[in-house]
Amino acid sequence: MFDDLSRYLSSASNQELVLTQLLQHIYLSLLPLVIGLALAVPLGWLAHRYRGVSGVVFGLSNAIYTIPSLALFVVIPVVLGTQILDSVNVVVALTIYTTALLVRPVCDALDAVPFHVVAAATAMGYRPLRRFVTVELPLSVPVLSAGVRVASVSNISLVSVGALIGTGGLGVLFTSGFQISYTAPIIVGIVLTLVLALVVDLVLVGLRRALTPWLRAGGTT
Amino acid sequence: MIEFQAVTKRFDDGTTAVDNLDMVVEAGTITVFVGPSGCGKTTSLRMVNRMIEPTSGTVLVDGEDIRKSNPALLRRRIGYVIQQAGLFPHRTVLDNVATVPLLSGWTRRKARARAAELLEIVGLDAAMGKRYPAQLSGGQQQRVGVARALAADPPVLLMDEPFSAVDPVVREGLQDELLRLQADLDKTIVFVTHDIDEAVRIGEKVAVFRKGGVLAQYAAPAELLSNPADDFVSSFVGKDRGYRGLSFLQADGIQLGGVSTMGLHGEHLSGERPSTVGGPDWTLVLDDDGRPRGWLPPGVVVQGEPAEEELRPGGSLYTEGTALRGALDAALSSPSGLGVVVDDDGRYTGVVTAQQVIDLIEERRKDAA
Amino acid sequence: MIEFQAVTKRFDDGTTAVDNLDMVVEAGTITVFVGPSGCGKTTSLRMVNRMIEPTSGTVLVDGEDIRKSNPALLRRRIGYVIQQAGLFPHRTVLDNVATVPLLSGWTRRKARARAAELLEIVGLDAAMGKRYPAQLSGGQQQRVGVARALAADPPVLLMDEPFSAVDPVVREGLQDELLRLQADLDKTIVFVTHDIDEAVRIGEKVAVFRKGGVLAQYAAPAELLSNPADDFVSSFVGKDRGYRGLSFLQADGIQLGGVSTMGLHGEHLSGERPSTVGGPDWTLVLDDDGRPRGWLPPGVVVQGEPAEEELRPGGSLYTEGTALRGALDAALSSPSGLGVVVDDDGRYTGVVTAQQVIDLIEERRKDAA
Amino acid sequence: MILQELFGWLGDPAHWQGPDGVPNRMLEHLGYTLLAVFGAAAIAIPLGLYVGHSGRGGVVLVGLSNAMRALPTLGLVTFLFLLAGGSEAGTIVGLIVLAVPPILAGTYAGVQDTDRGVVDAARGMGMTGWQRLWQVEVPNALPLLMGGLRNAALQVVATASVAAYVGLGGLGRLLLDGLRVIDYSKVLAGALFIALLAVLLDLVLAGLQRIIVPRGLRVAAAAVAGRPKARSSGRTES
Amino acid sequence: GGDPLKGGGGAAGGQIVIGSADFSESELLMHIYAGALTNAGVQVTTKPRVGSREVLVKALQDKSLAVVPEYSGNLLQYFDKQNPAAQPDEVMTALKQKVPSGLEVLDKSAAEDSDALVVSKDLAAQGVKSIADLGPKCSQYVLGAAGEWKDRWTAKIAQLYGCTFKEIKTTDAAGPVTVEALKSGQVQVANLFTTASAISANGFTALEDPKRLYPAQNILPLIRSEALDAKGKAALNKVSAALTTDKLVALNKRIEIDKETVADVAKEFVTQNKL
Ligand SMILES: Nc1ncnc2c1ncn2[C@@H]1O[C@H](COP(=O)(O)OP(=O)(O)OP(=O)(O)O)[C@@H](O)[C@H]1O
Ligand SMILES: Nc1ncnc2c1ncn2[C@@H]1O[C@H](COP(=O)(O)OP(=O)(O)OP(=O)(O)O)[C@@H](O)[C@H]1O
Ligand SMILES: [Mg+2]
Ligand SMILES: [Mg+2]
Repeated sequence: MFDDLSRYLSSASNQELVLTQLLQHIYLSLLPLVIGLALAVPLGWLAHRYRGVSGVVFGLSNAIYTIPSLALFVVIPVVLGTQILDSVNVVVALTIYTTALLVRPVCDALDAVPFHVVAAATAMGYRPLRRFVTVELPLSVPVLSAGVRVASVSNISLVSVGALIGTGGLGVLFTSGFQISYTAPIIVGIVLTLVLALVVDLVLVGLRRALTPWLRAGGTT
Repeated sequence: MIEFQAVTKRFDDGTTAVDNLDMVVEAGTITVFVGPSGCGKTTSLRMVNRMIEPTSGTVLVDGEDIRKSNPALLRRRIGYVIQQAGLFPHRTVLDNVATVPLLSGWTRRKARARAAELLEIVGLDAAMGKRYPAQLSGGQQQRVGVARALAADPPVLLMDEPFSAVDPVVREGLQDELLRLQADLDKTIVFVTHDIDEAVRIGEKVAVFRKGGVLAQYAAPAELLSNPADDFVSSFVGKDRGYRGLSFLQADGIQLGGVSTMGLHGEHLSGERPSTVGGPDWTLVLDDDGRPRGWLPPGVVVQGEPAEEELRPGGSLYTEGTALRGALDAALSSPSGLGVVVDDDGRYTGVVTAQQVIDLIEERRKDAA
Repeated sequence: MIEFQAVTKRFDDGTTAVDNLDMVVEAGTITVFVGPSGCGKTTSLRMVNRMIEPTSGTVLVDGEDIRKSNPALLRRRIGYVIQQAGLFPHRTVLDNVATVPLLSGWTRRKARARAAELLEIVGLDAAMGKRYPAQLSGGQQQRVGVARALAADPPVLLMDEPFSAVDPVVREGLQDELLRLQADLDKTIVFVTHDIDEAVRIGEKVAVFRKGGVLAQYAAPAELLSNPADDFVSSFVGKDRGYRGLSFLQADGIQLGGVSTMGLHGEHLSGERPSTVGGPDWTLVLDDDGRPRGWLPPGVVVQGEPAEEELRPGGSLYTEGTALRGALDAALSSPSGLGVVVDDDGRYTGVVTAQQVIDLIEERRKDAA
Repeated sequence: MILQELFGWLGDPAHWQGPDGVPNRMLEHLGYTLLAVFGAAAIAIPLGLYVGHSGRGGVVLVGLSNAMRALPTLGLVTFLFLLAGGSEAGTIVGLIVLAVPPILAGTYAGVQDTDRGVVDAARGMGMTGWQRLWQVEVPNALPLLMGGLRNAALQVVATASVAAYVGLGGLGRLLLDGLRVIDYSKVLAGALFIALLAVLLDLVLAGLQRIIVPRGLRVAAAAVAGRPKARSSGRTES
Repeated sequence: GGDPLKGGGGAAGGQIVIGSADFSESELLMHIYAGALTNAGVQVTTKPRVGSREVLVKALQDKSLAVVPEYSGNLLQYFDKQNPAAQPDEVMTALKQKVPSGLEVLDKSAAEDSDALVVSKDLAAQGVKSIADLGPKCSQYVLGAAGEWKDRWTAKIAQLYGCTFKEIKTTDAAGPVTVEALKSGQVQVANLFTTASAISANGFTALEDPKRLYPAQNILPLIRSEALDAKGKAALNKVSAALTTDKLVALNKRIEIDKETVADVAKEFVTQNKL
């Protein structure tokens, strides 16, 4: 098996293929994460702020979760009128999943911001938008980052399925290896997916640390 | 000045939190709201900075109907301190304090300079400014909360159970500091607590609320203790109110007695002022600075230094010039029956007996009648 | 009986929580551990039921080294009540209380019957048994916690700040109930609090700990207040300790005085016992049951019923047979200087003056010397 | 228009019979799902309970189960297919790997989140480790545990389509075969039935949750529902 | 690579995208086409494993792709289901007429890779050598084939050979699932490609097809007309001229059995044949 692997990896054209698909994979998994987060924040805020809305938002996000990813990948070009091979399809589909996955953590994270801190901000004369951006959002980072980490990992693993509809990404290694009963590319694909997830996770942890200097300072006295 | 005119607050679920409140909070005073849990103290307070809008009635701040002002701007003119301090955990102490000035459009440098100044005013080291709130003790956090509320120099300060989360010793320190601050800065302070001791200690006037948001009594603390408006108030101010009331009687006319004293090293110091009680004489032992260390019972004669075991610990000390309460407690707690009186530096100046305190009280009572 | 023999607990991080504790808790008493936060009260308590194992030293319960008994079995013989009550949210109140009997192998029916009985003992309605903990108020939850700890009728009860989460009024009620229970059931109770008032109120003996887990003083409450072992204890028991100490002085020899009284409808009731103070006479107004309603100042003459405005509210009432503290406060808080004395039913029986209390105290002090 | 085609497809009786028919595919799909979820539960619940109860290895476990989430199901399934020479077992293992992390996280969090005071009280009353686990920690962990189980079931239902890629049945057949010939009505029908299955399964599990979660916990949850809401990990009450 | 967001159809002058179906032979052909076009000075990018024919044609039409390798018979079937043409030239003529406007087929190569029904050694030993032998016994056997086989061929095989399978099991498009199924006996007949290495590697027998169930399957490029200029078309025609069935089988073996990299095998072929 290791012979297979080293032979597979020593071929220059394989290296190029793997690299291309890796880049495509990164693009397909991270762009939705960013857009999804941007969408989930206002939605999560709505759910946090208005209890009535939260039922609807959570119900919807659960419902989205029941749609199989493969189906979503296929149906989206029909709905959007995009080209069938357009990677936008995967981006849109994963954005939808990411948003659905993040709405609840955003809401929970905002709920976890101590009520009295928000009250204190209001009492000091903050207007709602500024209060949200400079007080509530920064304070929600610790809880929120946990949700984002789960979303990034699940995106990275989901993108592989896109290979079944020809959008590229590391999943191509699975289908092409599978077709010729060749495990080497499959192993390479799995390992790279794991490594990618790990690296992204480390980056996110680093980001959280950078955004929450006060947590590290906590409890020194 | 803050004025409540027929203010009522009914919440959506039907709870009446404040019922037809009419009340004037004088400018430049500390006014305390007390009452059992859920009696509408917080609600009343929050109607002043429009965190809660009254169902009916009007609130005036400095004669102006607050409904006419923009809530955010109004709030920047009114400092607000809450129980948990409500500090921003994600900002340094200095930036916490600088918040309102920055909101009001000050430059960052000016706001920070002001914040540093305020930290000093509330008795915090400048070095603390760089810390995060989680790195401070509870009492320090409360100070930061007060500093933050004072930052934009608001004429009005609302404080909602600001000291209830800290332990009794620290709490008393914070109360003292608030009184000192108030003497310096002359703000209009509304202070909420459910601790009657705290209320009578710091309030120039105290408003007692009862369940349902009804104002039961609004009076000066001494009046409240000596003359509770009804059974609710009298039960609320507690069964020790006679004793507590002594906090408001000054000990002006009291004649200090003397007692024989000796130094820690056995040297006879004085016995010139006659003991005011009869019976065998106790000897008060003082340290080299003249601070009381304990009593030697009558009949015990020591050569040289008195040993720790021979000394009977003293009672509480009464600081000259303070209220009668301390004098009575000093007498009652002293093994000799003689309350030890000290000056501001804690040096022995004389003794006082319970009898003297009672006589003085009786005299005052007669004068009043 | 619980015995600590040279018990030390050092945690893995190096904190010494309890330092060489030697102490005997008498069987059938309430012993209270007090001290500032972090002084090792909880640690000491939990070493009794082996929730924490000492680093060195021995703990004996009823003369037996607890290391020799199986922890689970030991714990079933020792009731344990913690601050948050720690009720099982997923079980009904009845099943919560029945837990230990069930663990000990009782039948379900018998355990439930016992639980129902206990709910009654701690003053809860039988109907509450079917509720879940979340459906009870804080005070009710505390009662359930106590009932649960009592369920297997353990000779020893450990209570760790059991009442600190409830408000002062409810808390006092719970304390009274605990005292009543103890009188009925005669358990050995170790009670942790950081409230000195609570400690002296319910403790037969009080152990004061200082930081670092050192026992500073272990004495009866009266002794603690009158004779604190050192500066730490004296500052911890507070500056009102002279007055508080009066809680432990009985008013046996006191001679009640009389005062002229009148009924609510203007009828003259009595004046036979001479007033014990000189000066113009106050009149005490009683209701139809003989309970005091207020004072009429000297010189005020009313025809028929006295109007509410004419009545001056009375001070606190002193119940005959209780400690001197109440008598002094009654006198100090009364507008007439005459403390109103009532019987157990709240009916007027006489008056007492501050002078009398002081005299009695002085007498006792001399007797003691 | 696309809806019309969909209804046309659904209306064709040929699509409802035989091994290719919807009922059979649905049963197959359900079969894979149940196998995978039960398999994962058999691994994850005991493990989560042990780690949560003993407090040992929590960090390692959480890290590991997060890493497991990153394993691409398609890669795993194809790899295992080649390794196992075309048996169904590989696919089921792939799906089990998918289902373990949410169940593990839910179970662990459930035990961990049990009020420390409650566990302490249980210990103080003289409960042994097992008694504490079964009488206190498990009942209190149930809401989060069931949340994790429901999450896992949802994911497996949605992902079991991958089985079709390695030649197995299930509703994924409709998706993949429809996709090969760009028959959108077939793909949509597949998606629809998978979603339907997911919803039904979730309803059943929600019902189960209502039955087995002690009433006192629901009462307690309702009591705090006013302000801070249920915790983040997993879904609790629907 | 290339910018994944950019539509890959490529107007003349820009980059064009060559796609392939989701099996390795198609991918190989894609790389060969790409190599030849690059050598002819056309800028190309490749998009392997796009999907089935249905997807490829759609992608050509919506300009995601410009060139794909195709098989003449199946392509004709796709555009005209009932077309009876079966012989290579017949198919070619019909195809040229039936290709929708905008698309275009270039010259066919001699290389053929037809679908074939394949049986295991056992069945072949029982004397089953052609579909005609199988015909009457079809109802005893299970066929393994891709999902779309049923729709395309059920009627025709029944009509030509009187063959109705007991069951048609969906496996995959002549990939490992189908091979495994035949190997393990889950199916007794499988639809594979004539050039597949798995046939000889496993000792399977490809059944003869005397009545031409499957039409001729010459390899040819299907392109979007405007995407290639004359030079480009000529380059592709050169590829078709160079390819033979034997060469293709050999190339496939290198990929499927020896696990050589598709792109490398293609590159070598392009170089060797000076394309
Ligand atoms: N948003 C609200 N909706 C409904 N009822 C409320 C709301 N806020 C407060 N209340 C009710 O109004 C009453 C007064 O509440 P408030 O907070 O003013 O009491 P408080 O005197 O400050 O009590 P505490 O000492 O416990 O802080 C209470 O019965 C409370 O339950
Ligand atoms: N598990 C532990 N590991 C390390 N240190 C501990 C542990 N438990 C308690 N301590 C430390 O031991 C000391 C005594 O703790 P303990 O809980 O007994 O205090 P306490 O008197 O009950 O305080 P409180 O009034 O706050 O409940 C404290 O300094 C505490 O921080
Ligand atoms: Mg309040
Ligand atoms: Mg403790």
